[in-house]
Amino acid sequence: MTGVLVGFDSPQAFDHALERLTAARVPGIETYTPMPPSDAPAGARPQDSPTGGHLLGESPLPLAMFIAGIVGFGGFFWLMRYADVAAYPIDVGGRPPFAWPTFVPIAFELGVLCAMVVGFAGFFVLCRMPQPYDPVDECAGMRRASRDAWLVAIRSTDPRLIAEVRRLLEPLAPASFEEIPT
Amino acid sequence: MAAIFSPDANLVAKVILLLAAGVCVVGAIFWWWWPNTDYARNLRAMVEQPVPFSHDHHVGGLGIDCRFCHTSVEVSASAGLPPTHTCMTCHSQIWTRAQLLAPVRQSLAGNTPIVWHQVTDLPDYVYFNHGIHLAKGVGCESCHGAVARMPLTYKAQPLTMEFCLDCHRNPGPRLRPRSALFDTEWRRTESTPTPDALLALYHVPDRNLTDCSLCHR
Amino acid sequence: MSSQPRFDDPVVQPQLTMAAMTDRVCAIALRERAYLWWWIAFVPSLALALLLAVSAAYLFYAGIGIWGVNWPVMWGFAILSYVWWIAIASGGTIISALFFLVHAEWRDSINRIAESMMLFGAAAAGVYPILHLGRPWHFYWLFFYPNNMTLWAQFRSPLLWDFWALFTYVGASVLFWYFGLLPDLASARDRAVSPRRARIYGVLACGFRGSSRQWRHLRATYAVMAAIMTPVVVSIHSIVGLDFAGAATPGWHSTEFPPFFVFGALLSGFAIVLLLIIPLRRLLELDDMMTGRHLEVLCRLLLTSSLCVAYAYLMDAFTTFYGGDRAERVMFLTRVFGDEAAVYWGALLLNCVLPQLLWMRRLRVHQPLIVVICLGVVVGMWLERYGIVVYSLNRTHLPSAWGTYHGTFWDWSTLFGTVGLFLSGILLSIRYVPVVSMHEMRTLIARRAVPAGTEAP
Amino acid sequence: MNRAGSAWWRSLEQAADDPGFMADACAEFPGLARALAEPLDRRQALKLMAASLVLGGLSGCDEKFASALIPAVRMPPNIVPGMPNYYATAHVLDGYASGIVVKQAMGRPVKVEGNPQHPASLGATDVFAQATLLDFYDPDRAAEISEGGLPSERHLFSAALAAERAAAAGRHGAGLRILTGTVTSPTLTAQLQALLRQFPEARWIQWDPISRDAVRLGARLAYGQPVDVLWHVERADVVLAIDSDLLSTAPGRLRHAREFASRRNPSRTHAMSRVYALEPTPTLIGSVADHRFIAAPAELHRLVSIIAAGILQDQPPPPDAPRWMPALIADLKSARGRALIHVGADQPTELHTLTHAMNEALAGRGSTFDLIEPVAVPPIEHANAMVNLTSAMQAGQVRSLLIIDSNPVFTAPAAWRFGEALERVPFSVALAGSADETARATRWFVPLTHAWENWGDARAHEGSVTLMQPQALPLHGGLSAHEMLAEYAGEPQSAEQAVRAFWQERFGAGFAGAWHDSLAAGVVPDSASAPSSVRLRDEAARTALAAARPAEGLQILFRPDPCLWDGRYANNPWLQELPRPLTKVVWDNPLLIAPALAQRLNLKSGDRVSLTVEEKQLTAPVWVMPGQSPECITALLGSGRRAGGTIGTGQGVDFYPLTARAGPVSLRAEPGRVDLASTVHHTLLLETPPEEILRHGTLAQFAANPRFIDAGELPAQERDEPRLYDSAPAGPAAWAMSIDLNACIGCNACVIACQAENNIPVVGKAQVLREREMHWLRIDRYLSGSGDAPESFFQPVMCMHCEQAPCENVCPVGATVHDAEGLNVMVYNRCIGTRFCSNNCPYKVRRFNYFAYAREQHRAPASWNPDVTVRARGVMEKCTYCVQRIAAARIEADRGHGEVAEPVTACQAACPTQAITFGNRADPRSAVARRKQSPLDFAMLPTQATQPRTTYEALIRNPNPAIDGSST
Repeated sequence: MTGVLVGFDSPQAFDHALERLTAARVPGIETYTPMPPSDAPAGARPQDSPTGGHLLGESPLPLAMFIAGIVGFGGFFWLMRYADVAAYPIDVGGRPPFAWPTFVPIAFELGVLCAMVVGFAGFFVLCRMPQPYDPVDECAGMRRASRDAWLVAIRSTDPRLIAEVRRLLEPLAPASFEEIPT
Repeated sequence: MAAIFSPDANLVAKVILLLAAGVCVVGAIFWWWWPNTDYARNLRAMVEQPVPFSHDHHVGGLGIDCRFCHTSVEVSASAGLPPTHTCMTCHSQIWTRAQLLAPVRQSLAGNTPIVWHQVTDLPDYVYFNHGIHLAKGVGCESCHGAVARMPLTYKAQPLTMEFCLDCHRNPGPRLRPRSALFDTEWRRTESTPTPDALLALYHVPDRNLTDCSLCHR
Repeated sequence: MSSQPRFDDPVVQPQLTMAAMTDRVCAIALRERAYLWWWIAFVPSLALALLLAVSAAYLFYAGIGIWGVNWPVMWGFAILSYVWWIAIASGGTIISALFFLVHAEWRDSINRIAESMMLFGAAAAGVYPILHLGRPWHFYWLFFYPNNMTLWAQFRSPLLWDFWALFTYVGASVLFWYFGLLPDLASARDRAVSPRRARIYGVLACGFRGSSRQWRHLRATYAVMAAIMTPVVVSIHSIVGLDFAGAATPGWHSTEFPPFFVFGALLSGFAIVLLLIIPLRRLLELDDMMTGRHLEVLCRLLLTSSLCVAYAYLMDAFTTFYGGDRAERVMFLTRVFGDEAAVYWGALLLNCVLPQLLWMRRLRVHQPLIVVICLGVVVGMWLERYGIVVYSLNRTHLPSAWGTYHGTFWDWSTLFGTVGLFLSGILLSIRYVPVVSMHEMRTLIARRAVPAGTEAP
Repeated sequence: MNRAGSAWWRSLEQAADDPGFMADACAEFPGLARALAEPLDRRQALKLMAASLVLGGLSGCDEKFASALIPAVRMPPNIVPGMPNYYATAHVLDGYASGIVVKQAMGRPVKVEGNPQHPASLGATDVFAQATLLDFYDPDRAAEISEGGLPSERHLFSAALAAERAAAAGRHGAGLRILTGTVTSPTLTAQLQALLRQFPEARWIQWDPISRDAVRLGARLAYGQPVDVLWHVERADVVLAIDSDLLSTAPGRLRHAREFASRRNPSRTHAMSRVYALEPTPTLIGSVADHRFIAAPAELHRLVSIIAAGILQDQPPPPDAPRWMPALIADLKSARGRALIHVGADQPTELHTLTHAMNEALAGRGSTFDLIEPVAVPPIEHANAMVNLTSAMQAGQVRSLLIIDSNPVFTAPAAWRFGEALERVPFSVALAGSADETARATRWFVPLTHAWENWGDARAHEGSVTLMQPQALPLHGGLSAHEMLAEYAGEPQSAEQAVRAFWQERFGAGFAGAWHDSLAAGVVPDSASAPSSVRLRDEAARTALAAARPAEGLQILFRPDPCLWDGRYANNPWLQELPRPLTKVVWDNPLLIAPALAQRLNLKSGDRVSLTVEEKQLTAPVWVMPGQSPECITALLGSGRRAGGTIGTGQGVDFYPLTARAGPVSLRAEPGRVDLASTVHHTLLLETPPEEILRHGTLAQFAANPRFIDAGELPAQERDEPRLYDSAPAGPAAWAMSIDLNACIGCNACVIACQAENNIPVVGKAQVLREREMHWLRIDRYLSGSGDAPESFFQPVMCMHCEQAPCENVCPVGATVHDAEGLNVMVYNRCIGTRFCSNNCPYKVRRFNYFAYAREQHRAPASWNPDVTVRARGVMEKCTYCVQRIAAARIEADRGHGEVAEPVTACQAACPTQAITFGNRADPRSAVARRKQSPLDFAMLPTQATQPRTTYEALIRNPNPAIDGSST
């Protein structure tokens, strides 16, 4: 037993559960939801909801993509300048060798491509993907995570903590309460 | 309720991912590196010939001048290969019985040419002119290597476009005094005129030596 | 389910729940056996795609000469069909990316279809640049790579810009499409009954579970990607426009081309999307997610872009006579009144006149009519490109170099081959890929659902 | 070139003396085996190389040679590997020679140039001389003697000939006939006359289908004895060309053209000449004339009589004469001593006689023309002689007929039934280059050696003799005319012996020197015909013109095809695909009809008609020819060969069956069309050529303001316009070209010279129909005014080598870029074939290899120019300013530490009128720099701001102010 997976039918119940757990400083919380929790209808959720907090912090990827884009643009721009000015200057239609305006479109396109690739790859890295297997997969509840179930997992091998969690969440009438096997 | 994948699937997935990346990188490197290998350019590879002619012996040893056989090298685009007749000027007198030279004697007797195998070859869209290079002070060795030390002739330089351009961009250092044009042993000494002096000596024109039209027509 | 779409339909029927929506959409992808209509559509499409393979093979064997291109008209079907496809693909990107940025609710249920359209439109377009070369086996000279000729590509050429724009566009499209697909692949994985399917989707989903971390990064990255895709799609079509505007050929040498081409892209894009969703919403019983509202919106957009195109045509004519270049005038007059003026007027009718019917509200949800108009637009856009590419080259500066042009069998076979490629791709994606972006639909449904009374602990 | 192509190229480079090839060669050609046995001299080796190379071509590209280097066993003298050799000889057409110099690479002829020292060439060539190269390598040339169509042996023929000679000797030669073309060769003449002395009863007949009888007879009638007229066009202020072939087919046309052009550019000549043309069908001189009057044959006779009356008897023109008539007569008279009237060979004898009278009356003798002793030896009446011969043959009086290099079975008018008559000749021999129609009809067929394969001599139009030396030993064996006659005369000797023997006695003591000098110079010093002082007969002035026949109704004119001549060049792909100067039609010879006639019969170009002359009827396609007289139609002879080789056979329509018939002509539209391939894809009839393309004006305008072309709304050149990029290439030389539109007569010499020099492939009719012709240099022809009587403009167009080249910016791989000397270079091996460059070329001078045209041509590899890449499939190509010649000149100069010597482009070298000037613009002393200073200098499409290195000189016409318009 490496923890418990608690499922709820409504985002509201799910929010209450999180509030209680965070209030009780329960460690090792992870959630599995059918949609970005932050996009869930605010409903009765108080504004100081922890849902907006440690679980849904900011992602560094946008910044990474931006930097990648700039670097890509600059890099290819430089490469073209090197090719036309340093590597082999050739008279093309009487134009100056450093015809920078004509370098812009390609530099832009390739910069953009760099940004896309970094964003895509970065996502996989940050999320440790691909990760086909996770202990929670053993729980039947997980199958509904991608459908309509709002799940909270508490990873812990400490029976007392588990008992505590059970005590905290029982009142919210969870749709499922499973132990996560090893 | 069992999971779809077993725990070690994670490892497998990541390994496959890494392998794929590795293959791409290695492939790219190979694709770039392979054409630059001596093997791909058959550099320094002895070429089998109907008659095992040794430049080492004839040039290095006997000191025969390049132009004795390659007669048109100074005036024409092509250096010219010696007709059988040229070989026989000597070999009708010496080594007249040598088994090695049988093909030469047959060639003359039967009036059938000797078919040599090409060693240094340029693509056919490259119009190289031996005459002008010699006229401007580029020695044989610059492209053909130390022929005088070759028992069997081999290709000594890559002769890629890059190779040609290196010199065409900065000819000075590759030029040599007239006396040394056909000397494949010659090395630059402090007594050698400076590159600029040689450029002036040979009246190397101020035209753009990297024009496409110089070699491609 | 309200079968007859009405313009005041909600963007999603209220009674639709997350669970029902997810199950139904997954069910489509997870069907053991495909629909009959699917086979009926797929077999001919695949046949056409094979025709493309044959045409390409023969082209490589025999040379560009098998096409109708000749001395004055050195570009023909290949280039104009390429432009046509790029336009179609671009329309998909606009819907999926631009309208994501502006939080258009109606976009959520059709963006997957729009993206597939983008993907396979780009694929169909991507075939041409290589086929079009006289010596295709040397295409890699366009890349950046160190070589022992110390030669690089020639970066002043709009054609090179175009190559890299297409390269970026295809690459970015694939990433964008797959990225937005991840959560739905996860849904499919979890809904799959047969372990085989489950494993396949499992591999594709790469272990997406909807954990908070995954959602956080996915959401942030997807937004940026959308923000990138929008300028990219504008750029690629502008650059395609520059292929022509960059040349000093009468009829091409015009600064209006980049926007002109983007307008065209929008028009054909919206047309194809409509052509896809109108049958699909019926065949896949998705008419409670793709409602009259969607038709209404798309038709308005179609109308708008049609007006933009009309404006471009107007400017085309105006600048011709305002500029006062003789060759330009001759070319234009031949295009408008010459032997094959039908091409010009056909394009005008199909792209600008016919869509005006959509001013009428009732007609904007009248599906048969919409289909007719959209088919007209698709043909019209092709005719427009034909006029631009062929007639400009037919009537250049020197009367002695005026020529004629006719497509050969192989021109047509290649064109229809790419159509086959496009359709097969679309059909395969309908068959195996969740046809609606479920996670976005779930968000939409959740947002629209009246919050249930929350019981305090 | 791609790899395969290169392997192929190398194979022909190095296959030179390959033993394998030799073996094949011997198997293929017994002649070679013999040659191998004979002692080696220079030409021997050449022959071997050439032969093996031809085979190399036939056996295609073979990888086994890709890495083989094959030196000679003995290097022939005078050959430096990689360096060209030049040998002078002459190109002979219908007997008259024009000097040429053959360029050889490793002993293989690869290009023909004109011989500047030859009076009939002055360094220029015509299309036929250029195209001879392909004839020389023609795979269809015969190799074997045959009897009755079956292969035979040389000794068998000799035996048969000996027997025949014996028989003939018994009859004093009665029944022996020898048929040749026009003969000017002193040696051959001597041999023939010797033969006629030996056999007094024998007869010698000369026959050329392109008849000049009227010219010779006309002169004889006028002067009482045979004389030739030597025209001095450059001395004529006023020229009246009556259906004239002065520039197109007349002997000495190249010289005429040069002299003509020397008086046409007002910015150079002291006084511009004025040219009137009076003709029923468009001719070259008519197209460049200042006034062109169209008149059907009958009308033409009437008009000429009026002019004659005006000049000879000072009669004013009758009231029904055209308005321009008085002015014309006045102009001619006022130019007394500087006027020249020339009549074409197709006009009747009396017209020629009358013209001689007029020329004498205008005091042209000694100024605009001279009389010389006839160059061609009698007998000179071709038609009559031929008719007599045929009737004699019919009557069975002809026992043996020797036909030397003539093809009467094809060219003799069908009305004469020569073919049938030939069957009644027991012993007939045809000495011909290939198994043509005649060779198939005679009993014996003996292959004739090519003019480049044997010794000979021939005279130019003004009599100068050229000694023709062989360029190689015969590829296929065979006999020359000299050898054949010598053998018939009973003392066999080689052509060389015959020619040497003849000139031995001619040169006398100083033989060795004179012989060598003549060979080197290509002309025998002062061998020109002696001037004749004979006076004009008084009757000449009173000559009455016979009415043209048929008097009324449609009339038909027969003209040699501008490219195929009488049909002898039908198997030459270059000439077949050479756009005819006035129609731009290739691979066909449609019937030329006037727009009015076409309208009446509701015909379009390409429609089929059935044409009936007397009872003879055949169907042919028509071509609507602006400027043609509606009362007559023009048929081009030479096409429709029945045995013309792989290329010539069945190509086009054979009009010989209709010749020599005087009956009524009728034309009827037939159903169906023929796809006629023309390199002009739209009828270009403009109100006037657009100013930005072609500038033109009148002498009056020029006199008022020499820079009048700058006065228009467009600048003639963007010389001083501000530009976005101002970077002119900064090399030691600035190559540039100037083309004088006043000099261009549209003769096509440049086009085919370019094709020969630059390895430009022939694509065939089907590809031309798909608008894929490959000529780098095209001659645009614009017509302005009415279709009935248009004004005509020629404009040669090739790559302009723009300094701001639009093509370069759009190439994604930099396959077309600039070099420091301003050449817009096309790097074939870098081209990937996006074809964007062509789209962006305002001048549309780029051509694309849609298929592997060069490879598919199956052309003898030896005939390609080794200095120019043979382009592969999928590659763009265009005019390079003959960069290979520039490179050669550059290397030569660099070796000599000198400045770059002026190279000469192929088109420039061939041009008879020196319309094309090429050179270093940066050098103020260069010809091109001076021409660019001309006030007439203009650039095509100046508003494109391309800064072309090729510019033109505006076309100036010199119309008679007293005549309004140029219509009849």
